[in-house]
Amino acid sequence: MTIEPGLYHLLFISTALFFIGVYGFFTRRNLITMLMSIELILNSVNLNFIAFDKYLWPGKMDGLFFTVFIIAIAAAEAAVAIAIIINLYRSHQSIDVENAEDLKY
Amino acid sequence: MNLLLLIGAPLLTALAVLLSRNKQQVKWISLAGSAVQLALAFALLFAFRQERAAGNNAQMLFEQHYKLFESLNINFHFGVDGISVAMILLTSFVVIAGVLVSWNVEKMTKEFYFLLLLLGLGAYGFFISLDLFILFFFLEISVIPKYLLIGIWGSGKKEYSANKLALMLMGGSALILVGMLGLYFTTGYSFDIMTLSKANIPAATQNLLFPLLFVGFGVFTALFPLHTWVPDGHSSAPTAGSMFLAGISMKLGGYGCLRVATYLLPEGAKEYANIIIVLSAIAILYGAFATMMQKDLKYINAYSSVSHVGFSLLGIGMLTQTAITGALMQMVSHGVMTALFFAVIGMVYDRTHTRMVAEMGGLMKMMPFIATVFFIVGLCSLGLPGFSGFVAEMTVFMGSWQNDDAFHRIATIAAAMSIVVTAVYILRATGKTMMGPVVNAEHLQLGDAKWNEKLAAIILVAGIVAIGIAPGWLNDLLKPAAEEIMNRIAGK
Amino acid sequence: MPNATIIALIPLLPLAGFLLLGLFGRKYLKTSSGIIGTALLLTSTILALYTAYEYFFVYGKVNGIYQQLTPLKITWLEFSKGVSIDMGLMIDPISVMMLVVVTLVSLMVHIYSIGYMKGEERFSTYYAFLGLFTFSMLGLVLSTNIFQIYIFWELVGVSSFLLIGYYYNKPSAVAASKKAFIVTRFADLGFLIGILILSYCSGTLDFATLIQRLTSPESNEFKTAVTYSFLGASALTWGAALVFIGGAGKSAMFPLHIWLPDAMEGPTPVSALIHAATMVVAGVYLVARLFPVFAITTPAVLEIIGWVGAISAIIAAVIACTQTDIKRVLAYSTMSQIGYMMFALGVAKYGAEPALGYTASMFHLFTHAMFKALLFLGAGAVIHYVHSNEMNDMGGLRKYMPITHITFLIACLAIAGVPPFAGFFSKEEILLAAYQDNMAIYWIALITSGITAFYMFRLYFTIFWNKPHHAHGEKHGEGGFVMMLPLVILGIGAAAAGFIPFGEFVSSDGRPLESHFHLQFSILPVALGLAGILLAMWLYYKQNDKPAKLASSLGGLYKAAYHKFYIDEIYLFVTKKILFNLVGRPAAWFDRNVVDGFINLTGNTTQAVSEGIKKVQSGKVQQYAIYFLGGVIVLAVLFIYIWK
Amino acid sequence: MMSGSTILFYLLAALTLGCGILSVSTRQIFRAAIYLLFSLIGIAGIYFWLQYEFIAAVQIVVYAGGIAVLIIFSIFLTQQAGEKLPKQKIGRKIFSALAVFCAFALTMVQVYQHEFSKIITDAAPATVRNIGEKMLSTEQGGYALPFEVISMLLLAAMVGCIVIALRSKPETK
Amino acid sequence: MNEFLTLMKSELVLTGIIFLLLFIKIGKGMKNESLLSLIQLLLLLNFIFSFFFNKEGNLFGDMFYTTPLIAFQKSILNLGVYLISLLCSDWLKKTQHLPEFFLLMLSALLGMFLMISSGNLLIFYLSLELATIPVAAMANFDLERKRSSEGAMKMILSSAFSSGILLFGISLIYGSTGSISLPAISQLLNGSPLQILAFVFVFTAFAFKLSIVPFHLWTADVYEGSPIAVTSFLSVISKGAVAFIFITVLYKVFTPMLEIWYWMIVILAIATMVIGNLFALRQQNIKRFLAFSSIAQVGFILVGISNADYLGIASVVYFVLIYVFSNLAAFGVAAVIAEKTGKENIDDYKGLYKTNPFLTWIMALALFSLAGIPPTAGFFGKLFLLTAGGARAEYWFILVAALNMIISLYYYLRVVRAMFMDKNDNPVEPVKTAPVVKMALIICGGGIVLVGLLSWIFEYIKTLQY
Repeated sequence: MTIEPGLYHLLFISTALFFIGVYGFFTRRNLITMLMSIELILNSVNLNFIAFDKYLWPGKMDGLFFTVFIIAIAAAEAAVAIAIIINLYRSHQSIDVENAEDLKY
Repeated sequence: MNLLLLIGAPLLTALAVLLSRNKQQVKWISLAGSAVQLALAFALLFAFRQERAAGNNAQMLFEQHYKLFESLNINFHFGVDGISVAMILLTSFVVIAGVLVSWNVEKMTKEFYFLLLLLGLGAYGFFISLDLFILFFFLEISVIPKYLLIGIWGSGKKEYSANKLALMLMGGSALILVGMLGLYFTTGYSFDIMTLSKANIPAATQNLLFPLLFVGFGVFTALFPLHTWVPDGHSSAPTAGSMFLAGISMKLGGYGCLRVATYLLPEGAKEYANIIIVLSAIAILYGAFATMMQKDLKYINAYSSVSHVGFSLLGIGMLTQTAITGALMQMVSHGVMTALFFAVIGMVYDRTHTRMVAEMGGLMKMMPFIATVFFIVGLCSLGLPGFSGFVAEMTVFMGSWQNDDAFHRIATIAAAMSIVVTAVYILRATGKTMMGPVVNAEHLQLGDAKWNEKLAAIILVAGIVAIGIAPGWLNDLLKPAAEEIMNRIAGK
Repeated sequence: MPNATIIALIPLLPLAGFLLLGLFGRKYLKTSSGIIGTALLLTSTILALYTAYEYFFVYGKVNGIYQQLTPLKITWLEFSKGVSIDMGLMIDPISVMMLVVVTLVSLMVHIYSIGYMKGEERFSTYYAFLGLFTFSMLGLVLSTNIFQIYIFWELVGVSSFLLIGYYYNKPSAVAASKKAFIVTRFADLGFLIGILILSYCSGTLDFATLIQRLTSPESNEFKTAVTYSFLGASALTWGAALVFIGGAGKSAMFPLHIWLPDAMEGPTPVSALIHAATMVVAGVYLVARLFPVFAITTPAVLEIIGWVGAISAIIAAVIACTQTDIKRVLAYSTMSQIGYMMFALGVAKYGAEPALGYTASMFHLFTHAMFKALLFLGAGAVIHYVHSNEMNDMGGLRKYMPITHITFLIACLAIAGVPPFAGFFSKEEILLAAYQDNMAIYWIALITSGITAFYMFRLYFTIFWNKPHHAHGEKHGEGGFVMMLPLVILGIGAAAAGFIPFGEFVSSDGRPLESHFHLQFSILPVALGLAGILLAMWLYYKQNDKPAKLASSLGGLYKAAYHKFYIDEIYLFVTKKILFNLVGRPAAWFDRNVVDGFINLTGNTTQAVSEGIKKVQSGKVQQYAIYFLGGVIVLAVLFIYIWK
Repeated sequence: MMSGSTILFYLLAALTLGCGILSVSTRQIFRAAIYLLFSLIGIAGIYFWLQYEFIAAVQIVVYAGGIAVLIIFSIFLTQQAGEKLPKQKIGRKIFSALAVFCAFALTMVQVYQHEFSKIITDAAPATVRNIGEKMLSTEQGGYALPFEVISMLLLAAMVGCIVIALRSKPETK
Repeated sequence: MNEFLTLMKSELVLTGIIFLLLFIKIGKGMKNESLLSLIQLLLLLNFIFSFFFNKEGNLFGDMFYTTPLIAFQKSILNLGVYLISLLCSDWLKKTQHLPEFFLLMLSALLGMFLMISSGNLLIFYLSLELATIPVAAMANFDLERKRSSEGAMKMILSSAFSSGILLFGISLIYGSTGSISLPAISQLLNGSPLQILAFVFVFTAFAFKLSIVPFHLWTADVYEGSPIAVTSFLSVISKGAVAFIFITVLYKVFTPMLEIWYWMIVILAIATMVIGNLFALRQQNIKRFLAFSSIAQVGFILVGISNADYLGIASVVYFVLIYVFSNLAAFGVAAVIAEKTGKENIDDYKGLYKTNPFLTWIMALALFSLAGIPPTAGFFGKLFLLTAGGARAEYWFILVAALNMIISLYYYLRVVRAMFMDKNDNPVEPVKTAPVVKMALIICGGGIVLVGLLSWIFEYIKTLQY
């Protein structure tokens, strides 16, 4: 590993960010913070794509486009998720994920 | 003769039953349909004998091929040899008798008869199929009707029994299925019994697949220790249900054990023959002893079925031509006999509303006809000459004795010992119920069999006697087929 | 040449009677059943006599030897090449003799029953069963094939079962019928296995071939057969012994005799027919049928047969002395006499003079059929009159039933071996045969003959003398003509049958056998017999307390004999305690709780597992995600590091 | 020696990861949102650093301007801005951390062990013009179809959101 | 242009319908009943139309491709959607947002079509999201019910998480192969550990969508919470679509990793069957029950998929076709009863035969078909799956599958028993079934009986070009 930042540095950042997001998803009890963790996950993937696009396959632009679309999807997903969460909040008066467990076994 | 008629007749009958308007129509259509089936079975018998007499020595007669799933090489391949003819005849006897004894089923009559006929359809189809897939199809077809018949029209712990039966039989099918697929893949994608019988299957594969197939079919035919659905299932089922179960369904298993497992996998059969013999000898004796302690007539017959069916498995395990012929005879014989037994028990139950031996006595006084039939079937069960049971059991013994080592001999003697135990329980049951003083004063008002019951009983008694008095015709049917099987086992 | 149709008709006519009366008798032929049955049997009897005449005097003898002829043989069931059950007719001296005996006694019983069974509700059924029995018995004696004999053997057994249980609502009759069937069935198991062994050794089921192969040491079958052995005995020995067990069961030999006394629950004519004259001698007949095999190939078994016969004879005789039910006395007497026949065979050798026992046995069979049937029918008449089986209820009947009295006396004399009655001749021959072969058996036989005379006359005196005349109210007590006619005919037989030169006709090898009478030899047995009669007279001629005193002085022996040496109890112990409680009950329990329990256990386990893992589905989405990641990690590790 | 750009890179990386960690660990929900915003900005910075200006711009516009605002609004809507978040069970935390760490280690090991086919340090930046052309091209390598798909998706998502949000006045029809 | 019209005709027609609905919604012009009839008619036409003009070809470079088999798969999905629109018409008539509902459902269907046809990981991912996000919104359509929201929440969060993992996998694949085009990837894969890891990531996303154990946990909760129309859409249509693309991806793209994914599938198939069955044993709610049963069914589908041969594809497509009929029949009956009486528990079905013989027979047929009992088509379907799975002569695997059929039979029979045998003092009152619903049920019943017996259907599937 060179000191000059390169692909592996970026991959490290993205992977770390990914698992930070996963950790957040596992441990945050608030639905909105879980959603935030999802955003972290998606961003880490974006970073991955850009990194690969930059360092490995610069001419193709596939990674770049992937990132663009992921950002769009993230927005759509977040919108629907928030709508659902708010709806849940209305009937539940809570957005604690531990309370949303009527459906089980 | 077109074998499709054998499937077509019950199918059309079943559909007609579905479309009929009232109970009377249902009953008469069923009766007519089953009479047609009986006629067809006889027609088949005569046609078959005629062909054979004319010198047609093909292994299977009246073969028919229709493509079904062509790309998987699954075909409607039908054909009959002597074994199938005998089994079809048996089925038609039991079906018509079953229809007759169910005459006073009032609860959901239409559904009852529909399921009954469906069960018969499955059996016919099974016996004429020469393609494993189709065979399996027909085998499976009869599982659900059995379940429903027991569960809806049964008595006692019917749901439990129905579940147990369905699940255990399904377990058997699961094993069969795997064995069948194994055959399919090792022989280059064929389900055709005739093709498979010529295939050269490595011994290792045979040893792997044989237990699957044999045990799978064995579950259907109450192979010890997988017989426990028999007592519960039989005793909970309605009369016709028990008749079909014991008379036909258990024979499907025996037929499969022979035609599929033993015939197609001779090396496997040799490998496991001793285990089969031990298990069936245990079943024979143990079943007999267990029967001795039963207090319920249906349990008596159910356990005795375990014992009797053991003879057919024993015969198969002995791997001699005579023993196999005997095994087949035992299947036919036991089929008719046990159907009759259940029919009679049903008749008694309909009148006394009890099946407990201790609660009956001296019924001969009130119902001489039923009592006589009870006697006859009892005597058949204990292997009295003149009835079918004797012929079959003796053939099995003779065939078993042809193996001249101590192991086979001891197994044979052990099996033969059951004839004494059988006598004990049969005589106990008859002595207690039919003979002796009348136990329950209310029973003095009871009447004898009605026309339908008489007819059913007479038909089945005729079957028993026809085999018992003149076993030659059955022997002629079964022996060449058994020889064919033996040839494959002997590697000729 | 024999006419197959005529011979076949002999058994088939009773069968026709069975079918006719069995199917339609109840409804349509209720009253005429007796006549129909009797008429059919009369025809059979005539045909049998005709056949006997033809055989013995017209065509049977070729070159001085009575031939074994098979006018008819149909393959009934072919097992494999050469091994098949055939249905056929075999004509040889003993089968013809048996034809005569069976038809004659059966005819007598048929006639007698018209009177005896009059008014019974199931009159036609009774005749149907009689027809079935006669058919089966005739089929048995005519068998050409060891399996054929087994088939009829079983049929005879079931007829016996049906007739013993004729009074089906009497629990004791039901129990007796079951006992008879099961005990003989047990013996038949031995017979069956014996058949299997013999047929395997000989490669055939046909009597003639089987005997020929198993008695000629040069045949291949014989050579291979002797090489098999099991527990120190050759296969052939085992086979023969097992076949004999079958015979012993049906002939009520010790220790398989327990069913016979109980079988007296049946109607008395039935006892006369089946349990005295015909069926019970089937065992003797079977041994006689296979005699060459026993005598030549397995002499050891023959010796066993001799001993079994002798022991049965004496035990039964002793028990008979203590019984008070007249039919039971007769039953034990039957057993004792069959013991005679059995050991007579046991002491015989094959061929010529040493085979005297064979002829004697058959002779005794013949004469015994006459006088024992007579005794039973006479007893039946008595019972019919007194309405009781107990000796104590009888006495002084000679005035009321003179014909019965006379014929009964003849029979008693015959069985006691008093010359010139039939029993004397046959018994002398048996004793002579025993004397020549086995002294121990001879002495047993001799003592038995004395006891026989004693208990028979005990019976006679108790019934007909003993009490004063006026004990019974009614003047004339004998049944009508139909009941007396058979008594008279059989009485003549019992008196005169001994003069038939039996050795001329029946011998082990078909060659005539000279009958010798050794006067000096006969003295001892006759004297013993007379002593027995006198003792009985002394004790029972008048009502007194001497028998009771004697009984108490004999103490334990008397008690043991009275209780039939506790053999029934032993059997009861074995069946109830061991078979039912130690085998049957555990088997049933095992099935419900272990085998079935296992099946249920699999179901319950599945349910339990299902219940146990439900917590996984916790309803918490984060946990789901953790499982998700866990799955990813496991799969990744598995396939990156482990799987390769 | 570290150049300026290297230092910048590490700073951005630290910002991204640090804010990311804080975002998933702070118990103040509002702060969590702010940390998330900073983390996302850090990523945008990395994009800039990589000379992907277009993506960086999109990142800032969509995330900072869109999603973060959306999240903050929803926090307000659920009236929890000031509250502390409920505590997670410590067992769950440890277990999650362990699982996550394992997965992270596993992934990193695979990544480092992998020989990527070629590593080019400087690449020609994708110009907005290139991107625009490709975006609407239907030829090989064109992205017209995804563009249409995403438009359908956005339409559907919008409709879905509206329906769910419409609940407050159920008697409209 | 002409090529564009024919190759993408399914998608175009769907888009057309979606926009029509949008306009109707905006115009506020129609009553629910008539609108529903219109939609049903359109869907029927769409279904019929999907059999015509089927050609093979690529569009947008290699982003979109279609073959006759893919067209047939789309027809199956069309049929399923049409049947759902019929079966759930009682519920649909009452819903406030009928056009939106169909707009979302058809968008999801469009997503599935694109997914099946996708030749590129990007388009695959986008269409996967298109097939998911609207469904999550639909799951929340019982707006007043808390459970509905809870289900929707679980679905959207879990699927977001799983798509995160999927994307990470895709990014690694992209990194290691340099391509996102499926045909190209299959050339470039070399089976290095990183690629295996990436594959596992991608695989789990499929597993999540197909509800393969242990990625299935969301399924039951979402199914139970959602309206029955959505549940049936989820369990039939979306399962089917994912199964189709799953096969394509495994067979066509990850061919170099055949050994790995074969064993992965074997392991997961067993786990899925066992766990699905064990959970289904205990369920009381019919929707939850069917959810676990469908998990178990997926296990069987995996058995077929493991074949990696044309037989595997044909048997899976065939099974999905049968599954459409069987499962929809079961859901249809459940929907009718739930809508009319509000009863959703198996115990409520006790004595159903006395009051509603028609519904009971259909339900029984459906359950028998799911259990694989002849003569229903399910028998053939399952048998062909097992046949396909047995081709590698791993008989123990088939044995495990076959033994699982016993457990599944047990719980299917539980329902049958409740309907036919158990006594109930308070059974479901006789339900009047609307003619449309009845027709749909009969179609399903007919399908269950005939698809198996008419062997040419299977033969037809086998002849279709892949």
